[in-house]
Amino acid sequence: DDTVRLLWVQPMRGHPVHRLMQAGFLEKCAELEYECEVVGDPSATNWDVAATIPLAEAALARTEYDAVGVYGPDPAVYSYMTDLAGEGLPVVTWHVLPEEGSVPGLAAAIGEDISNAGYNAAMAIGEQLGGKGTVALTQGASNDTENTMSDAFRATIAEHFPDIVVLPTEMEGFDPSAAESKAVAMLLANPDVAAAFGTTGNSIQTWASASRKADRDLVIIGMDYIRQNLDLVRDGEAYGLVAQPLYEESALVAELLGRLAQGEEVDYLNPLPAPVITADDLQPYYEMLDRAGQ
Amino acid sequence: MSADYAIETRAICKSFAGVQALRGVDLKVRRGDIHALLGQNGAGKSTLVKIMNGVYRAGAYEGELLLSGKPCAFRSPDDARGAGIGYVPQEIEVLDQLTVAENVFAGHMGVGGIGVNRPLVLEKTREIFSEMGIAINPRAIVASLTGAQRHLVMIARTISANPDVLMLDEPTSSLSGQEVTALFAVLRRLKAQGKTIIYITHRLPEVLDLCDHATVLRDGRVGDEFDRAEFDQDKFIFAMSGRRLQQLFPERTDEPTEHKMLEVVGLNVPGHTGAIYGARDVSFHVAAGEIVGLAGLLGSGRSEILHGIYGRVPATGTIKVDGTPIRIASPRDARAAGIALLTEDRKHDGLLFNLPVGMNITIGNLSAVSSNFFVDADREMAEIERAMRELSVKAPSATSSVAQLSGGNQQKLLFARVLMRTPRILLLDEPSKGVDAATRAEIYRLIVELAGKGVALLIVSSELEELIGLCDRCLTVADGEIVGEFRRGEGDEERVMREVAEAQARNLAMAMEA
Amino acid sequence: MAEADGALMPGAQSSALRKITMRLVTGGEVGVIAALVLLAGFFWMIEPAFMSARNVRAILNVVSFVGIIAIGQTVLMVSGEFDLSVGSVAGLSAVVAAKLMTALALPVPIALLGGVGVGLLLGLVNGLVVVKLGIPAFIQTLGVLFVGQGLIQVVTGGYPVYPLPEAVTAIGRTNLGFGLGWSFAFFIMALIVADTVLRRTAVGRNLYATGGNKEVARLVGINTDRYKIASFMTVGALAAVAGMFVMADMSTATTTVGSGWELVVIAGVVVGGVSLFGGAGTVVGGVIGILLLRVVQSGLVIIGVDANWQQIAVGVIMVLAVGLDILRRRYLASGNAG
Amino acid sequence: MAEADGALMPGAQSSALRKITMRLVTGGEVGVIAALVLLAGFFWMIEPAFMSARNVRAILNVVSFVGIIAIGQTVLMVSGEFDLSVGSVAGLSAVVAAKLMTALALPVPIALLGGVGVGLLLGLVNGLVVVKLGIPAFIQTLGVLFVGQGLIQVVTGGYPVYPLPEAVTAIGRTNLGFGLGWSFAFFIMALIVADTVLRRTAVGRNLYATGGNKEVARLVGINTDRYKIASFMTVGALAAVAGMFVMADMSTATTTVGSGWELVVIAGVVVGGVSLFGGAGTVVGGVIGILLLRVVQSGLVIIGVDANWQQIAVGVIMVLAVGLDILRRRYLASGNAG
Ligand SMILES: Nc1ncnc2c1ncn2[C@@H]1O[C@H](COP(=O)(O)OP(=O)(O)OP(=O)(O)O)[C@@H](O)[C@H]1O
Ligand SMILES: Nc1ncnc2c1ncn2[C@@H]1O[C@H](COP(=O)(O)OP(=O)(O)OP(=O)(O)O)[C@@H](O)[C@H]1O
Ligand SMILES: [Mg+2]
Ligand SMILES: [Mg+2]
Repeated sequence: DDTVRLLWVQPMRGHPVHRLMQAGFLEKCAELEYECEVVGDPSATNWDVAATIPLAEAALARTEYDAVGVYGPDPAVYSYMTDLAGEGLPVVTWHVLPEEGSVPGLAAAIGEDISNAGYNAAMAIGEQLGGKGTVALTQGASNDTENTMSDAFRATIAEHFPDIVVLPTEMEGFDPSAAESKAVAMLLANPDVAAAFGTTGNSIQTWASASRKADRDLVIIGMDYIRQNLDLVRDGEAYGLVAQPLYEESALVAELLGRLAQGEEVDYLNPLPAPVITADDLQPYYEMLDRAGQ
Repeated sequence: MSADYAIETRAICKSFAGVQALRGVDLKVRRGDIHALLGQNGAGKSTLVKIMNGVYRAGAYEGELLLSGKPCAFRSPDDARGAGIGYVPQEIEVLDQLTVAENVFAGHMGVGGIGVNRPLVLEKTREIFSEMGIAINPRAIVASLTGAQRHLVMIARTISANPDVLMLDEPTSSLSGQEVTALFAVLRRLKAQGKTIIYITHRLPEVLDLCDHATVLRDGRVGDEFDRAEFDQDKFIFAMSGRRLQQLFPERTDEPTEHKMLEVVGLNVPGHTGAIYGARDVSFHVAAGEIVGLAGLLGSGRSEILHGIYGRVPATGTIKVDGTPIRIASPRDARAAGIALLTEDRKHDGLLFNLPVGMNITIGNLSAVSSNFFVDADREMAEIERAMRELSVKAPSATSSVAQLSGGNQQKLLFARVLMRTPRILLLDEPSKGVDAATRAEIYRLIVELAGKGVALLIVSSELEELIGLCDRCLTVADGEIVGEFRRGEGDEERVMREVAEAQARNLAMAMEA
Repeated sequence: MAEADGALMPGAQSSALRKITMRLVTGGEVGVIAALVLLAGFFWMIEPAFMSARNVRAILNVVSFVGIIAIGQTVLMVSGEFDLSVGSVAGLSAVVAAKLMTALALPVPIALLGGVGVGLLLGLVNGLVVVKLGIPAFIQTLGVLFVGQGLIQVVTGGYPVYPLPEAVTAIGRTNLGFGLGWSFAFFIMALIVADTVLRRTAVGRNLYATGGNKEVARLVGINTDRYKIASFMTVGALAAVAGMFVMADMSTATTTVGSGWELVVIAGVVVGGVSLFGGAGTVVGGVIGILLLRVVQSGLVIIGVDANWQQIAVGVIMVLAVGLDILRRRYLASGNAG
Repeated sequence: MAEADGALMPGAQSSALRKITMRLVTGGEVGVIAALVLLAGFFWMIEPAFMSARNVRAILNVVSFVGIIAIGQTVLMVSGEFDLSVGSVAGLSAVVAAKLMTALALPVPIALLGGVGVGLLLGLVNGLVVVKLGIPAFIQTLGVLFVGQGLIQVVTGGYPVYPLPEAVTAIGRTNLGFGLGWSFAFFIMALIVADTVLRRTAVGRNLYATGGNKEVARLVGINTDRYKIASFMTVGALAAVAGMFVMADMSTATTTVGSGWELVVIAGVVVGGVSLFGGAGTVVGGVIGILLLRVVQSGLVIIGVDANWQQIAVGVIMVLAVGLDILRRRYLASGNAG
């Protein structure tokens, strides 16, 4: 039969943001009537590639997949992508845009331009602060995506707003309440913090409640248009968020894999915009969530 | 000229948190002697021996230790072993998860090089066992042995290292006649080979029987010394306690009643892991105010019978208390029915090392000292102090750790525990284990007193004299069956042995037919 | 360790009555309290903001969550077992409660009771399996840890449950004074109750006996099985409560509530002098242990230690804190106890 | 018990073959082997692809990584301790080795030795602190877990070390037959060595004694401290090796190598019949335990169990496997052991 079968390989399968991506992928599959499967180490907190690969292999041993998407933000998976491509499977990655050729055999890469996201956030905050003040910066954990984004953020600030100080990066970790107390501690240790940027999905909530607990007015920018974050922006508890196109990029993965599976050509680089959205631009995103039934 | 002394201590002092255990002990042990070390509970015997074995490393005590006249300082038991010293601790210390053979050769399994030669180990174990007259399967797992069997394994372990100086801390406290005789034979043979032996015991007749010289410790000092010629039990006791002991076993004034307080009908107890026998179809009764003893060889199933009655192990059969049959599924039920059990092995299933002395007495009896859930600290303390006074427990304080108590004093704690809520039926497994002569007399007095109060007592003891001196009636147990019975004054060593032998012969014959 | 601790109590003195309880109560705590004071003082010196009402409040707030679980974990560990599933039980209870009040639109109190029910149930399962089947607590509770995480995904489909009814957010926002809310109030209450039970009641004493030597406890007539199962259920219920307080605090039930708590909680109570092998330790000690870890974490942030070095410092300080305590016991043991 | 059973093996007089069968019947591993066979059979029946070369290869490959650590963990646990830091030790060794060969451009062999050195060192530290200072292994090794994670960040600045010299990639890519590489070869070798040592040498027996009852071991003149420290170092070294094999396999040293292994490894070996309290268990058992967990994970994927239910199944099966083993022991214990 000629039904298209696609495999989606993603470590840390249980992480909320990853789950959002998986939804985008699977819904697109349904729409295009592809047979799609998601595999990966189930942990929501531990990034374990070694444990993920055998699960992908298991799926591949069972079903003849026409194309495979491998979640990209870690060079550790590159060699596996190459192996798969070596078997003649079309391989696509997302959420990172490795240089063409840097990963032998990789057919296409989809994702926002991460440093661009960092850039946008920096510009937004810089303007809000009027070019001076102190900014707190947090990551969920240390990984390629977040590192790149916060580096871009620093660089931009340094370049365009020399009078703005960016504090050393702190790690929020996975336990929200612990993250919150860390944020409070940062605010207290640095009375002049006027803005905060977090590169993880939880950052908005972390900083919003931290600024409430420490009652300090902050220009808060975080990641990801999950409903709660949108609400926080709507209610003015946060200034804005970087609309990582999680949903779209995942949908695009399904689309490109499908076309590759059917022998079509696709471009290697597929950058997506990652704008900073504020109270005024929320509507379309609410609609998208409604459509996704969230 | 101390060269003919195998081992010698000079002014040894040792103190523990608060307690001065040894206050300058000078001990001289002649080479080739079997040297008795006597003293009341807490006199310092074990401590002294532990020092001579590097258990308490050099520096942890003051004073000097000489081996064949040369000063020596042990940093660890290993050093002592290296110097040819062997040590059998007072408490049972074995490797439960390993086999008997591996226990006997623990630490030097590599008898044939670094690779383990199991056949060789098994063979050597069998040799030692046959010599010590022990009938235990070297391949059995130690966890499945009785207290006494474990003790024997521990002794064999020490002898297998073939030491020049052998120190035994109450090795016979849980052994019965047969094994004791066998052990003595071994010790005499070692002596004949010119080995030196330090022998600690509270069973004074053994001293008369075995030893050449005796040193009596008293409150951490050498109280007195005796040569074989001057040996005499009363002198020993006086040297130990400073008191003369009128008689060991008190007069039995009041006769037991006719009223059957405990009645056991057709009790069957499965043997534990690797057990040969538990108990089979055991029936007997104990009247209120009666003291009944269970005599028999080690491993014969006496403890099992007690455990069966007490609901410690699953058992079938009927148990009537005060005439009414009751279902005992767990020790809890037994306690509720007014039955109390004093267990055999204080370290394994007696003491709670995480609780202080006092709480070890009140645990399980808290309802007596608490009002609506809350433990009344004052009442508890009062109870504890009373109990400790009654049994003259020698302890730094009610709040010190039980680990700090001498063996005998630990035994007294357990006694205090079972007596706190005066039970109707009292099961005693080796009640005087490791208890000194003076206290022994107290305990016997206590037992008789309880009987006088109408308590029904069932006693297991590996010391036949104890049973004969104490009990109104004795039942002989062999292979988990009751094979004989005699009243006060009718029974003696031979009789019991004969009954046991006959029973075992019968069982063997039956086994043959089958 | 447990036995060692036991062996190392101050020797004979007057008023043994006071000390006999003291032994159990303060035994494990002096060391960790000292460590806590030392650390707090240190952070305060370097950065006065550390002692600012806000920071103290923030620390107390997060401690209240994990602290609630630590109380249960201590009780369980005293009885000789431990529970690795607390984190995912907390998470599961939170999302279940959230779903009950959103998807099924049940009244909030009912939904919350449902959450507690989940905790009790999993606690019961843990207890029965460990006690009756003799499966090691490590395996059983780790198993439930996995099962719980899986169920969280099943229940939520991977998305945080949001928005939640106003009432829940209200619970999270209530200020009972000094900016501390219900979670803290509950925490303190549970602390007092649990500590009193362990310290003053026969039940508590029997728990120590059970943890000290199960067989002995059984022989003196304690129903050790029931005690252990009850302890497991206590942990389960408290974990559930903690999870739901986190939910209320964030007015959302994220799927990551409680991730990583399995080790943090045990580490905390062990730092607080509770023995991994049962029979020793106190609730106050366990809770202070947790507090110490939290203090270290936010203290390091406040004095501006580089993020990478923070974790290193936490590890080192945790070990040092326990080391300090052990030295103290050694000192007591070496006869200076008087 | 596992060991005890093992020791019940008939003497050398009987043929090797008979010995092996005997061991299979009485040994501690039977239970878990049975469970393993059952599961594999089950998955195979439902989905023949389970036994396809590709899947088997993938499973063996990943098992070789964690399995190498499991060997060390088993040895350590037999000696009566355990190590939670293996995961971050593996990760740290990997990134250190990687940095040595990239940043410092040292020759690959030297760099790898450097990695092993890190493992040995941390093992030594764990050993000394636990044995000499008497700090519970749980706390010390958890501390090192944190410290290791922190150091990984410090060493790498948070970025994976990539690309690595060809030589490393080559190690990862070598095929020694059936698509299995050096990691697997090393794993098997280490397995045989460790198992022989534990079963057949005095050193091994002394380890069991040490773990079984430290006091007795001391009394019979075993230097328990040295044995424990050596075991800690073994685990450290093996963890390091595993970490570097993962690095070679992916020709990258990510900062996340080994995250979450701390519990997985212990869970695996406990499933394999190794006692958490020391003195019992065999290397073969421990390794099979790990294998079982991996088989379950792949098997569930291959028979197409819904993603969310996979983790739930893992938890349940893990508990069942141990339960099976316990029932078997009960049966043996109930006299039929002979
Ligand atoms: N670890 C310890 N800590 C504190 N005190 C101790 C310790 N060990 C022994 N003691 C004390 O030292 C004294 C001597 O104890 P030891 O065990 O040597 O007596 P013993 O002669 O062996 O008595 P027994 O005949 O009952 O075995 C006792 O008062 C005991 O309380
Ligand atoms: N704690 C135990 N663990 C395993 N098996 C036991 C235990 N106690 C007794 N047994 C088994 O029950 C049988 C009877 O032992 P028991 O202790 O009742 O005999 P005993 O007459 O009391 O001898 P002992 O003086 O050795 O206690 C023994 O063969 C032994 O195998
Ligand atoms: Mg003694
Ligand atoms: Mg007995």
